[in-house]
Amino acid sequence: MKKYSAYSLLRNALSHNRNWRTAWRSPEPKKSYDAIVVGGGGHGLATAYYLAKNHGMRNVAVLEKGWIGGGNTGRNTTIVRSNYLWTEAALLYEKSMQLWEGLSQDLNYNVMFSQRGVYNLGHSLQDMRDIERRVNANRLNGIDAEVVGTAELAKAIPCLNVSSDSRYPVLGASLQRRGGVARHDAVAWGFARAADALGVDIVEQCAVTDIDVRGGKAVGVQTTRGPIASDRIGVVVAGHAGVLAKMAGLRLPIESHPLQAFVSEPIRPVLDTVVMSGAVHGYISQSDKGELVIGAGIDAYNGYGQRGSFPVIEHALQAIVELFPVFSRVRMLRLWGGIVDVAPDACPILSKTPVEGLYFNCGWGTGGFKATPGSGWVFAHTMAHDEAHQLNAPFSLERFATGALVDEHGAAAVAH
Amino acid sequence: MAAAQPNRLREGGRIDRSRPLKFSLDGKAYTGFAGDTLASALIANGVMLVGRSFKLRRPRGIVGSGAEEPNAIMQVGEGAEAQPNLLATQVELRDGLVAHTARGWPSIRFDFGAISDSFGRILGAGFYYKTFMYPRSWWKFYERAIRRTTGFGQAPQTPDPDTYEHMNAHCDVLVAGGGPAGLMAALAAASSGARVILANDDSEFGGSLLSGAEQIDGAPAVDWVASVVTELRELKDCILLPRATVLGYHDHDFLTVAERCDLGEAAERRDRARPGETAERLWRIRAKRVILAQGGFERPLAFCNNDRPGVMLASAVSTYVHRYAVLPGRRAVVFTNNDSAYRTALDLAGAGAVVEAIVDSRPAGGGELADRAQSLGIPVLPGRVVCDVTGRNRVKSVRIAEWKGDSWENTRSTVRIDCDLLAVSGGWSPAVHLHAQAGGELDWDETQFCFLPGQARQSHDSAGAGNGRQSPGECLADGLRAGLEAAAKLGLEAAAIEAPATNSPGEAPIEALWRVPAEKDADRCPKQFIDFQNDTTVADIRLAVREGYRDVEHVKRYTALGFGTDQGKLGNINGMAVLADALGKPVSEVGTTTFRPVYTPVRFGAVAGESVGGLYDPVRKTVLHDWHEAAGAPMEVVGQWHRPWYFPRDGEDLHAAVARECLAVRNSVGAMDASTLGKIDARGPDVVEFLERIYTHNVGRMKLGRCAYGIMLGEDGMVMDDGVMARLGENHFYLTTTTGGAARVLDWLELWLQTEWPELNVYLTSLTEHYSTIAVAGPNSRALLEALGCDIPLDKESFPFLTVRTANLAGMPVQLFRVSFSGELAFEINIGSHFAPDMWRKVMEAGREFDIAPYGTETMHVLRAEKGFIIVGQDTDGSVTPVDLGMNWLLSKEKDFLGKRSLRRPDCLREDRKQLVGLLSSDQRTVLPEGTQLIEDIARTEPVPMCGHVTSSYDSACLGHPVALALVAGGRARKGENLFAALPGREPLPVQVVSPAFYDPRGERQNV
Amino acid sequence: MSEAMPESAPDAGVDIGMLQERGFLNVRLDPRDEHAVKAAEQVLAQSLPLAANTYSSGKHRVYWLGPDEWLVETDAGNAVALGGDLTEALAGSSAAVNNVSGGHVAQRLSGPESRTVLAKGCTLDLHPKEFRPGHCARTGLARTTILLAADSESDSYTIIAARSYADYLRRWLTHATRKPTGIRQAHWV
Amino acid sequence: MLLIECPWCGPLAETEFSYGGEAGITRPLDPDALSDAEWADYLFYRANPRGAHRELWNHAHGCRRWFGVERDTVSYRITGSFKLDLAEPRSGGNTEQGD
Repeated sequence: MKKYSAYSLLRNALSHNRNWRTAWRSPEPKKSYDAIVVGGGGHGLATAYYLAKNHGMRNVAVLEKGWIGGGNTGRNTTIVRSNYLWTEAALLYEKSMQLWEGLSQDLNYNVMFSQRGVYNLGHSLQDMRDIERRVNANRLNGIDAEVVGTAELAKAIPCLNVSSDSRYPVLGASLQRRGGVARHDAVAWGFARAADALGVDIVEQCAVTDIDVRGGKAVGVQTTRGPIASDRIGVVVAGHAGVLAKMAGLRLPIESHPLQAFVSEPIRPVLDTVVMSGAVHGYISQSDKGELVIGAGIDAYNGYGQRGSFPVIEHALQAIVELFPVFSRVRMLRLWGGIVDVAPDACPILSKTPVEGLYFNCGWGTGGFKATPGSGWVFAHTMAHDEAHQLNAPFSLERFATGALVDEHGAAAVAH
Repeated sequence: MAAAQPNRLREGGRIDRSRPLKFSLDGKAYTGFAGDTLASALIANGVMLVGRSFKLRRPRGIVGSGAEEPNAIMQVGEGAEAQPNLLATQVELRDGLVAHTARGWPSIRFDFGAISDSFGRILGAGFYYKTFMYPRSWWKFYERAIRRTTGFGQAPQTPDPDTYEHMNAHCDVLVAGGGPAGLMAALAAASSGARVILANDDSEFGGSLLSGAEQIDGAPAVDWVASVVTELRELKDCILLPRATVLGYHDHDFLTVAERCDLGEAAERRDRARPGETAERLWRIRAKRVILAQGGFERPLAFCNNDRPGVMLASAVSTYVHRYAVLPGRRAVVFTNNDSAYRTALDLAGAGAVVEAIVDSRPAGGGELADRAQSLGIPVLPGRVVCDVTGRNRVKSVRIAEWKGDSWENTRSTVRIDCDLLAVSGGWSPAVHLHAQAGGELDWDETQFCFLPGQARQSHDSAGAGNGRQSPGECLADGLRAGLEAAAKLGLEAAAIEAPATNSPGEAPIEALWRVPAEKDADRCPKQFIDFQNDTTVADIRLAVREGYRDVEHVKRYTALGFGTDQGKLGNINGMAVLADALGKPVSEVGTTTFRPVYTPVRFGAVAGESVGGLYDPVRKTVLHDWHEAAGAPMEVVGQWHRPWYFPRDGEDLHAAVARECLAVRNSVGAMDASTLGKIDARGPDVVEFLERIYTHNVGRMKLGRCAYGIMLGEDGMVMDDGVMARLGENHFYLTTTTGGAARVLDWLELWLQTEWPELNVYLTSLTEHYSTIAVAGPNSRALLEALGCDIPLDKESFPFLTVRTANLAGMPVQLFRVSFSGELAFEINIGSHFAPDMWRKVMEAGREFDIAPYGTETMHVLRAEKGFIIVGQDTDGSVTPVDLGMNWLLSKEKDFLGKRSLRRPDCLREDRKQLVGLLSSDQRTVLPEGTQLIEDIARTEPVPMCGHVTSSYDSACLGHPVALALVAGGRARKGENLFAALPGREPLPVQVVSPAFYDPRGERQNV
Repeated sequence: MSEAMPESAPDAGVDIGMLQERGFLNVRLDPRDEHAVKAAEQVLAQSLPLAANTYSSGKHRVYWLGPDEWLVETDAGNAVALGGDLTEALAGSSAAVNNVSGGHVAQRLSGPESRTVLAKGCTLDLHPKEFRPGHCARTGLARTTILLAADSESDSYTIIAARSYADYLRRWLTHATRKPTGIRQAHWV
Repeated sequence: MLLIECPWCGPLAETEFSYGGEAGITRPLDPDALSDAEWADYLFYRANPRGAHRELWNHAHGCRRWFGVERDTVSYRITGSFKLDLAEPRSGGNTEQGD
């Protein structure tokens, strides 16, 4: 891998940019690998990278049915934070956060991880109780977190409406200063380039059509580019996890839903942080290009269509205009949808399965992007050792039978 | 006036010369006419330089005349009424309009940022992924610098004074586009009796007919347009929407259309003294059939320095000449690979410009129009291309080279022609956006070199230029076909209409020309732009391919191709062809990027509609709301409800008011508006069986007239809701739910009743709105009710605790419940909501002798916390079982109920689950903040294990010390133990685990 | 029914009238139980509409709410007595009659733009071909649920809403009728 | 916004309805007889197919009835809706599709 730097830019400019190497090769798939990662999104590529880097497994293939980073990696609102309530989730996301903090340098690819802070707004007394509880838990878990009041909010985010006569007045917020955003495509490309440099084969346009299981053990996959043998197969395909599971005769407790997001036209910088509001269903940041990047709520129905219903978008914009009345005249440029795989407790599944040598990484719901490096890190460990790392041990499939859910979703769901 | 508008033609155009309009750009005053766009008025005034590109900050001019414009991005208006990022080509001129260019510092003409252009080679595609990484901590400084240069316009600083609205509509046929094909289709469908909506992007109907010299039925085409519009207006059930853009074609033939209501005459009329005019209306249309007739976009051509101001789309030049009577240049060169640009040459010549040459890449040149041009003495140069342009802020000359047609080899002999305008045409791309959004397939056409709409996936059809038709005659015929076919599919009898006659000349076919070769190869020659706004060049696309970004989506994301505000309308097809060439694949195999809504940008406000500000979400109010407000009670937001939080007297704060209210209830009497509780009437022969399955306790054992506290679980065993239920008859129950749970619980019950147990004969009726509930609590509550006049005895024996009675109270029919959420002797008065204000007033009057205190949600919370009563959603969080709450006594062993099985799962049987306990602060003073985490050990190395958290916490006036409820791991077995409350910024505070029942633990006071 | 003063802008082409306090009964029974249907109709002295989303007019209005649910709108003073009569008549059947007078507020929207105003917040197709006198529907209007009925006079609608939402709905309607849309002129009808 | 046909009230906008997930999940008659894994299967495991899906919708703003809909989870095309007391979906979808 030729290193990227200001110097390399200069040197290549002199040769009219004709000597840049490919970021990753386009190899023909081999007949067999030590490990196969199905799914070339951020999580899958990260898994392959850490298999090679941390566990010395270099004879690894990533099989991607389309183009890498084409799923939820390239369709999310790029928010990174680790301020989760339950210790199990918080430690997993915090691992990810720590990897984010050195990721550009580790990959030698600028993923533009920008720690501009993430605010989660509270609009009711109960919201504020929940915020206090979460912030206190975060601090005890060693995760930076603070509660901020409306005066501080008004100063930090001048365009935010903190007036007490709005329909759901902002009463305060939690703030994680280390949270922020990253450039989503770059994450996929950076991991791909770094994994490729360690010998990983990234095979695009290669759809897995079946998983070969013999005697309760995974032995390989059938693909649109022929059969490929391996006794370690990690499936990291987000919304399509259920479809892949079925190939191996498994079922998963996840459901796939459309999740939409949209951007505005580029405007001059006006919002230098990330603002989320669960109560009114909107989250927003401004990209380095000047676009306001806004996430909408999840569509209620099951769907694999990468499209959602328009009222969800309307609802999100009503919330955004409520929070930021000055954005009313800014224009929406483009909207899109992804497919999110949601587990009953809104927490991921990073687990071995009843099929030996077959591992699943799914169920990230709306929160997958921020977990990309951490997810790959623990999943690579799980695949390499055939045993969960302590960070992902709580996220096994067994929890659905024992009842030991990590209920991030329930913790905020019930009204009174 | 003409002197002030040097490029305005003496006559012609669809402008109103009797209505001159003043406007300004960057502070400089200009004049235009009604009917102008900002762009046409600027060109009339000789202003061509209007923008700076995003990355390289190159000077840019007006290129197009509509939605495809990449450069003329303006901040229009000032202050709260400013609107960022409007296209000058779409802004209708109005008097007093103030516009600013969006980029360039200190000015558009002298931009320090333009230095970027000198580093153009370093700033190739994806350069930022390769640098700004070291040292690690510097990214925030790099980013700050990057952000300083970013974006176009500015969001206003103050809230939007405009209002917006939604409009739901249904139609048989929605026609998108009011050009020749759209008008014809609408006429055909509407005449056949269909309910039609015709949405036209432009202020005027007619589309391309407004920009040309075509004749229809032997008269100017605009006459035909006028007559059709008149006819459509007179047809019943036909809605014409000018200035209305179809934004999105969503599932199930649902389309969104943005209608701009604040332009043109409406803008002139606008009267700020009477606000409320709708600025923009979002139509949400469900159509049975859709005809897409949005025309096509002309493509530019890729050659060196093709972005210089003065290089324009040929069709845009024609539009400016014909529609706006503006001449964009005096000495023009036309460069084309197809016949349509010949019309532009003729238009220019006809308007008095000198057309120096028509440069046609096709060796055989053009068709009939070429002959016409030659007969006017315009030099036609077939087999030649424009390979470079000179001039920085305006085209000065072009260089013309020979080209063999099928070869990328360039001859070195070039000719230079001076000019101030270069009109280019690289062919036409149908606007297939909506077709593709609807899931329709796209077929690459190797004769027209464009994507045509293929197989539809919803109920749509394409017509006209959007369907690959070229001449107005073909478009009219195609529109007629589409309109009649739509009518036929709807089962309507087709109207007898024919397409009018036109005079279209014969055309020679287009030949592909995706990139003009230069002397050096694409990586070394001056920049050949594909996406003007984002500075994506041919070299960038080729670099992306070399670096392995080969998929069209990767190339788009790596080079920013098509990410501009025009969403690739101008450059995408050219970019894909350049990519195809770099990959050595046909364009059809490269495919397109995904077409996504919205078709053109739309204001957030319009999408939000009227549901903003005070109408953002319904505020639900009880019938006593006005009384509470008059009493000065601040409101607590509880879901959609506004509930009185506390009732301050004489400057009391929350703490003082609540202390007083609590003591009033404990010592005398208080009254609360509990109307927001959910109330359900449940009856039917199987109601007992039904409720047994829902609630955890033995419902069947309840005696007539008895009340009971009940909880219901989700199937996961977690507490879902709670409330008091009463048995009113053998097969008749009255259920109450939490305020927030009212709707959810009724839905939950109906779900089970309808989907799982349809054999159970039970009717559920919500009485939440019918009944208001007044809770009267305190030792004097009985005396108060007696004072009000009650027709039934209220003593303990006749009306014991946890029973219900029908009564007449204060002359009004009520249901009286002897239930208590405060632990005091208490009654809940259920009364028809229309009588409730009267009853409340009487309670307050009669209560005066007991110094009654109205109390709010806060006091209610304190009173119940003193008793250790939970609030679902505050003391529970969706991961709490009834066992955790110490409610085993409520769980029937004799029957199954929803969620019961889950309680047996291993995790639910753990001894160390978090359980409800009470907490006392060791200092007897500190009110633990709700949400405080509890720890066992103060040696703090993170992560510190947490063993619980505080769910409710209040200062108790009647106990004289704070009380708290908490969920603590294995808490019930730890009573008496000390834990620590981890208080941020303070030493951990020791707290003692106690029983949650702080006050009257034996429950004697409520049972008197 | 007497109506209050219209509150919308005078040129808005639509009037909002608050209807006086009305009596409402919610009736549940199995429409396959002919005896029950007949008994109810006898008490009401008019038909219990069995066709979905229609109402019968007579001394009262009887709205279809669902396949086994109706809403009887009657004079305010009559609700208790009528409810009692119905309960008595249906005693032998599986049925439920609940007085819900306290829970409902009725308003009337009339004028040439009334349909347009409703269309701002309601997704039903209100074209007179589809929704005409005798038709009713429980439906969403501006984030609330209402019962909407087309009155016998053209361009006139009855809106029955839950009481706690009435204030919000009134504000929404006042906002929606603040200015004419002009869509009428474009042959909306 | 989907167009969903209520078997009683006809085709209406999606916003009139609420979604209830996969249809035909039957509550076990004797939950006590089930192993934890079997109970978890009933609680949490759904077919989540990529393609034809039978699902529950409730006409929440209207007649308040729950009913079934057969919908493709990729194209979102609806091929029929049915009352829950009928075994098979009614023929004829609410959306006329394609040509």
